[in-house]
Amino acid sequence: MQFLEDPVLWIAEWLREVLLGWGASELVTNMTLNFLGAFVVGAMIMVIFILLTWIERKAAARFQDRIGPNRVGPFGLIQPIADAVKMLTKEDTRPKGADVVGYVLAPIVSVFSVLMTWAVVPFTQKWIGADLSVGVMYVAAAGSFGIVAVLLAGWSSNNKYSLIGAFRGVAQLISYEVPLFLSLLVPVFLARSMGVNDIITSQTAVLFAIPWLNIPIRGFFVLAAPLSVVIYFISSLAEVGRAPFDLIEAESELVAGYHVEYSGMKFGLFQAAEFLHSFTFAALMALMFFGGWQGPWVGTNNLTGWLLGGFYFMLKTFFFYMMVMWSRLTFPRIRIDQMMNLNWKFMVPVSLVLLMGMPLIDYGLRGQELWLKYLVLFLFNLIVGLIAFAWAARADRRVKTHTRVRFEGRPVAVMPQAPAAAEDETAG
Amino acid sequence: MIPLSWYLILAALLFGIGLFGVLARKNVIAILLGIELMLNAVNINLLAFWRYLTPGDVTAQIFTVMVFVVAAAEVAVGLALVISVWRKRDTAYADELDMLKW
Amino acid sequence: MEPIQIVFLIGAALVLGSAVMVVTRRNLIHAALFLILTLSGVAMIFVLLEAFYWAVIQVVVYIGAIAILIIMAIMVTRNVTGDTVKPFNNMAVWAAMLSVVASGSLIWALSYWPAFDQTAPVADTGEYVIRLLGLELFSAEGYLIPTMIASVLLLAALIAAIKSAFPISQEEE
Amino acid sequence: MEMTNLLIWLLPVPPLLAFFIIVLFANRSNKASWMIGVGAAALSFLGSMVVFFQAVGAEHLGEHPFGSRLDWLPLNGAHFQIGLMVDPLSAIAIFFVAITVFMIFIYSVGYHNWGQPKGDDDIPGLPPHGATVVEHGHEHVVPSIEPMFARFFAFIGLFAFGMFTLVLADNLLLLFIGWEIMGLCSYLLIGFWYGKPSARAAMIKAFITTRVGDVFMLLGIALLYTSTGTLSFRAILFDEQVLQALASTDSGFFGLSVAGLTGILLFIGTIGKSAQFPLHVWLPDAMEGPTPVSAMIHAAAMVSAGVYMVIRMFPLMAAGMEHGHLTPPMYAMALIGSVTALFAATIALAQNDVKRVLAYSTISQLGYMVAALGIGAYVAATFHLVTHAFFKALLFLGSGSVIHGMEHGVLHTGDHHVDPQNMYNMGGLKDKMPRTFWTFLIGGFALSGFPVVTAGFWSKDEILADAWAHSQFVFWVLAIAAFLTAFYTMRQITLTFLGKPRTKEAEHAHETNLWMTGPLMVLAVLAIGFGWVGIPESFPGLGNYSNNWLHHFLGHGLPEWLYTEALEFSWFPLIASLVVALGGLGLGYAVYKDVPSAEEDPLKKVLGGFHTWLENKYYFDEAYDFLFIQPAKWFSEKVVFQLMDRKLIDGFLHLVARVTYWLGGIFRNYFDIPVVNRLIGDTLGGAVPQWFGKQLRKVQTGAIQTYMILAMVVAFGGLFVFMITMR
Repeated sequence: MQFLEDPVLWIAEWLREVLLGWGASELVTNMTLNFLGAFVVGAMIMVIFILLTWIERKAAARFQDRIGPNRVGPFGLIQPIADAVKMLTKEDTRPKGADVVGYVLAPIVSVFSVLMTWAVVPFTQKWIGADLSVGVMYVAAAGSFGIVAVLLAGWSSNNKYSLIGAFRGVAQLISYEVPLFLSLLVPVFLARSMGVNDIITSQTAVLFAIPWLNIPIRGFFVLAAPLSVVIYFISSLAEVGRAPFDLIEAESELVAGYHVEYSGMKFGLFQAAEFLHSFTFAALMALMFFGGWQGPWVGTNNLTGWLLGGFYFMLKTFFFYMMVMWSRLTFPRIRIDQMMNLNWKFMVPVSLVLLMGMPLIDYGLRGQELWLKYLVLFLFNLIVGLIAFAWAARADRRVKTHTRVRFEGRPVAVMPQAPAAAEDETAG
Repeated sequence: MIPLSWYLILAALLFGIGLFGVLARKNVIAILLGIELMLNAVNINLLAFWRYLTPGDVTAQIFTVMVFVVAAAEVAVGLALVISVWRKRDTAYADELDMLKW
Repeated sequence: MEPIQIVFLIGAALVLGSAVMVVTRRNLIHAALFLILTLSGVAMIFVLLEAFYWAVIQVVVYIGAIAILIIMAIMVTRNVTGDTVKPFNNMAVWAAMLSVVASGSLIWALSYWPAFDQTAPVADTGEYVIRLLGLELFSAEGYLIPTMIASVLLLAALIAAIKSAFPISQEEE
Repeated sequence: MEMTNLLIWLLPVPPLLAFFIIVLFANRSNKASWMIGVGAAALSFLGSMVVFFQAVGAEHLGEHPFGSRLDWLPLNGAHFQIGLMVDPLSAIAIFFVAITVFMIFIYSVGYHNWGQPKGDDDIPGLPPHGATVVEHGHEHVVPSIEPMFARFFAFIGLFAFGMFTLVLADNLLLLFIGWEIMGLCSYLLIGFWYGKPSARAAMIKAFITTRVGDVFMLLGIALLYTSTGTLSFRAILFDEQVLQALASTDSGFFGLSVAGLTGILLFIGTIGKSAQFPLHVWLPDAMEGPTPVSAMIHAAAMVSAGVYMVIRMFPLMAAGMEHGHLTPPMYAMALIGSVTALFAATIALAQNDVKRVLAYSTISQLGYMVAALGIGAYVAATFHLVTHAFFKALLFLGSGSVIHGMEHGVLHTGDHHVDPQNMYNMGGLKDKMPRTFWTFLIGGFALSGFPVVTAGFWSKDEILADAWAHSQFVFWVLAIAAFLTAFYTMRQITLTFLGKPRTKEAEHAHETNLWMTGPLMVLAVLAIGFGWVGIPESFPGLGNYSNNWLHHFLGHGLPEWLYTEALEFSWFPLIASLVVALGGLGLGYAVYKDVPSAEEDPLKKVLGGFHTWLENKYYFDEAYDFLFIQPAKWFSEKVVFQLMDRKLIDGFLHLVARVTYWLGGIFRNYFDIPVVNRLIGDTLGGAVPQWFGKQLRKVQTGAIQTYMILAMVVAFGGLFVFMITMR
C-alpha cells in the first residue's frame, strides 16, 4: 500500500506491524490502535474548535461591519490561542453549596456528548470510526447526553437562574429532538439503512446526466426531501441553543442560563461543546442530505478518494456552519411560547406528515425510474411545505389580530408604544 | 466467551437491587427508580435469551419493545401522579400517603 | 480469563455498583444521576450481547427521555427531596433480606436449567436483525396488533399524564 | 377490467376523505366545506357512472362480477377477506345512490342558505332564524346561513361513504359496517339541530329502534358465519350446495331450517332499518332533521339499505323454495310488507305536516318492496327500489323547497307562530313556486303510479302483476294501499299548491334558488324516464318498443335456479293499477279542492273517530310507551326496586338481622356475659385477641410498600415450594 493511496490506513498498518513486532498481542494492538484512532479524531475536532472560534469572531465582525481580531498574528489567526491562554489562566470559581461531582462533571459530559457523535462520521469513504449499523440512532443517543449535561450543570450550580435556564434548556432540547430525529429518519428511509456510510453511498445513484456535457446529477437526498432539510436545519439550530433559539442563555432574563456559575476552562468547555455541536450538526447535514464526501471526481480507491472526499466533506460542513452563523447573527431571539408553538404545532406535524407521506409515495412508485421518484417526492415536499407555511401564516395572523384586540381593550394611562426593534444581542 | 449464566446472574442481582429500592425507599420517585432498575434487568434477560437461544428469531426483541413501551408509559403516568399528589398533599413519601390505613 | 470477560465484569460492576448507589443515595438527584450511570452500563451490556440497536435505544429512551423526566420531576418536587430525612422506611431490613432472597432464589432456580451455562452461537446480529424486527413489528402475520396496542397505550399514557399533572383549574373545582 | 376493479375501491373514498378533511381542516370555512363535500359527491358520482356503464356493457356480469378482494383481519392463520363487488344488483344500486346522493349534496348547499348573511341571533344547534339586512334604506329579514354549515357536509359525507360501502360490499360483514356507519350518521343528522328537544328525542328513538333490528341482524350474521364459515356473497348465495345444506339443516328453533332462521334474523334487521311494521315508529320522527337528511334517509341511503340487504340476500331467503311454495322468511316478508304498505298508507291520510305525509308514504312504499320480494318478485322489488329512490328524493327535496318558500313568507310577516310545514297553512303555491310545483307534481304522480308516463307506474304495475300471479292476498292489500297512496298524494298536492293561499305567509312564499330547484329538475327527469328501462315486453302497444332491459340485466344477477322469465301479461292487474291510480288522484282532487282549514277536513266527517286514530298513528307511540317503556319503568321501580330490593332482599336481610339479633341476645345473656366476659374475657381472653389484633393491624399500614413486601414474600414462598416440590 502506498502512503498516498490512504495515509491514515497506511499509518495504521505500519503501527500495527511495529506493535506486533514489539511482541504485543493481537488484542493489545487492536485496542491501542482503536484508542489512538479515537484520540486522533477527538483531538482533531478540538483543533477544529480552535479554528471555529476564530471563524466565529471574524464572521460576526463582518456581519456587524467590524474588522474583528486582527492584532494577534496574521488576520488575527493566533487570537484563539490567546483566548485559550486567557481561559486557562482565569480563576476557577466554584459556588458555595454546589454539588461538586455534578459541577465538575457537567462540562465534561457536555463535550463528551459532542465528541461521541464523531465516531460514526465518515470523513472519507474509509475514514470512519465505526460504521455502525445503527449510526443514525447512535447520533440520537449521543445527543441525549448533552441534555444530561445541561441539567447537571444547572442543578449542581446551586443557583436559581442556572436552574431555570436548565429547565428551559431541557424543555427546548427535548422538544426539538423530536423534529430533528424525525427529519433524520427521512434519509434513513430513503437509503433503507441506518448506517451513515450506507446513507452516503445510496446518494451516489445517478438521477440523470446533463445532456452533451455528460455530467451526472446524483441523487442527494436534499433533492428528494428539501423540506426535511429545512426542518432539520431549524431544529438543529434549536438543539445547539443558538440564536434565534438561545433562550437557554437569554441574558436579559436569566443572566446566562445554565452555565451562570462557570468560569475559566469549565466555561470554555461549554463554549467548545456549543461550537462543536453546531459544527457537528452542520457535518450531519452534509452527510445525511448533501452526500457527505461525495462530489465530482471522487474516486473510491486512490488519492482523489481521500483527498477530494475529505475536501468536499469539509467544504460542505463549513458551508453549513456558515449558515448556522448567518442565522445566529441575523435573527432576533424568539419568545419561549413562540419557540414551543413552532416546534409542536408546526415542525412536528409537518415532519410527521413527511415521514408518513414519503414512504407511501415511494411505495406507490416502486419499480419506477429513480428520477421520477425524486421528482414526485420533491413535489410532495414542496406542496406540504407550501400548505404548512400558508397555514402557519394564517394562524400567525389570527394570533396577531387577537392580541391586538385584547391590547386595545385594556385601559392604560400611557398608550403603549410599538415595541422597539429587537434588542441588540448579536455581539460575538 | 461469556456464558449465559453471567448475564442471568447480573440480571438477577440488578433485579434484586431494584426490588430493594422499590420496597425500601421512602420517596415515590425513588421507588420509580427501583422499578426502572427492575425493568432493565428484565431487558438484559430478554436480550441474553435472544442472543444465546434464538438469535435467528426476534420474538425476544419484540418483548423488549414492549418493556420499553411499558417503561415509558409508566414513567410518564407515574411522574404525573407524583406531581399531582405532591401538589395536593405536599408530600412525595410513600409511607405518608397512607389514607387507606387501618 | 478472556479480555471480553474482563470487559463484561467491568460493565457488570458498573451496573451493579451504580444500581446500589441508586437505591441507597439520600440525595435523590444523585440517585437519578447514578441511574443514568446504571443505564449506560446496561447499554454496554447490550453491546456485549451484540444488540447494538437496543444499546442505542436504551440510551435514547432511558437516558434521553426517562432519566431526564425523572430528574425534572425530582426538581419540581424539590422541597421534599430533603437531604435530612432518612431515605428508607422502617421495613428496609426486611426489604433487603427479601431482595437477597429474591436474587438468590432466581439464580438458584435458574442454575438447574440445562442451558444455564450455554455459550453464544455464531449468528448474524447486524442489520439483518433490525430488518427482521421491523418486519415482524409491522406485519399482520407478526406482531402488528401488539404494536398497535402498545402505541395506543403510549398515547393514552401521555394523555393521562398531561391531564393528571396539570393543576386543577378553577372551573373544575 | 383491472382499472374498473381499482375504480370500485375508489368510489366510497371521496366522501370519507371529505368527512375527514372537513372535520379536521376545513370546518372553519363554509365555502371550502361545501366545495369539498359536493366535489367528493361529484367524484363518486362520476366514478359510479363509469362503473355502471362498464357493468352494463359487460358480458355475463352475473357470473363474473367486477371486484377484487383483500386480506383484512388475520384470523387464526387465515385472513378474513373483504372485497368490493359490482354485480348487476350493485350496479343498479350505485347508479341510483350516486345520482341521488349527488343531487342531495347540491341541494343541501342551497337548503342551508349558502350565500346568505349570518343570522342575527342564530345559535349552533338550532335552525337559522333569519338575518336583518338593510337594503335601499329599509330593513327586512332574509334567511340566514346555517350556523353549523360545515358540520352538515361532514356528516352527510360520512353518510354517503356508508351507503357506498354497503352497496359495494361483497360480504355481509362489510355490508354491516356500512349499515352501522349509516346508523350513526342518521343519529347525528336527525339530531343535527340538537338544540330542539324534539330532535334529541327523535335521534335517540331512531338509534334505539334501529338497534333492535341490528342486534337480530348481527345474530343472523353470526349464525351464517358459524354455519358456513364465510360471509362472502359469492360463496354463500351463488353456491347451490351451500344453500341446499343451509336449507336442509334444522336450526332447532321453531322448526326452521338454518337458512330460514338466518333469513328471518336478517329480515328483522331490515324491519328496523327500513322501518317496517312493528319498528316503523322512528321514521316519521326522523323528520326532525334538515330536509336533505330526510331525503338521504328516505330515498338514497338508509331505508333503501334495508331493502337492498334483503334483495341482496334473496337467494338465501328463497333457499328451499320449491315450485312457488314460499319459504318462512319470504312468508314473513310478504306478510309484514303488505301489512306495512296498507297500514302506513292509512296513517298518511290524516297527517297535516307536509314531510310526515311523505314519511308515511315511504314506509308504505318500502312495504311494497318487501312484500314484492316476499312473493319472489326480485326484479320488481329492485325496480321499485330504484324508481322510489328517484321520486321520493324528488318529493322530499320538493317539500324542503316548499318549506323554504314558506319560511320566506314567515320571515316576511314576522309571525313565527305559523308552522311552515303545515299543509293547511299553504295553498296556491303553484304560482309562487312554479318550478317546485311542476317537479313536485311529477314526483307525486310517480308515487301514485300515474299511468304510462311515470316511472312509478311501471314498477308498481310490475309488483301488482307479480302479486296477482303469486298471492291474491298480497295483491288486494297492495292495490288498496296504492289507491290510498294516490289519494293522499293528491290531497297533499292540492292542499299545498292548488287553490288559493290560506295564510298571509303563503301569499309571500317565494321560489327557491337554482341550488335547490336544479336537483329537483334532474330528479324529475329520472322520475319519469327511469321507468322506460323496465317496460314488460308483453305490455300491449308499448311492449313492442321495449326489450325489458332491466329484467334481463338484473335477472341474470341471480343464480340460475332462481331466474324466472318475465310474467305473461295479464289484464286484470293493469286495469286495477289504472283504476287505483287515476281513481285515487281524481278523488283526492275532488275532495280537497277547496278545504279551508284542518278542522274541516272532509275525511274527518267520513271516518269519524277512526280519523283520530289515524291522526295519532294508531297510537303506536303511545302503545309502545304503554307496552314497553312504562312496563320497563314499572318493572324497575315496582318489581326490582320496591319488591325485590326493598321487600325481598332487604326483608331477608332484616329477617336475618332480627334472627341474629335475637340469637345474639341469647348468646349474650346466657353465654357471653356469664361465660366469656366473666370467665375468659376479664382474665386473659380479652388481652390475647387485642394483642393479636394490634399486631395484625400493623400489616395494613396504608403504605403500599408493606403490601408489596407481603406480596413478594408470598410470591417467593410460592416459588420455593414450587422448586422444592418439583425437584
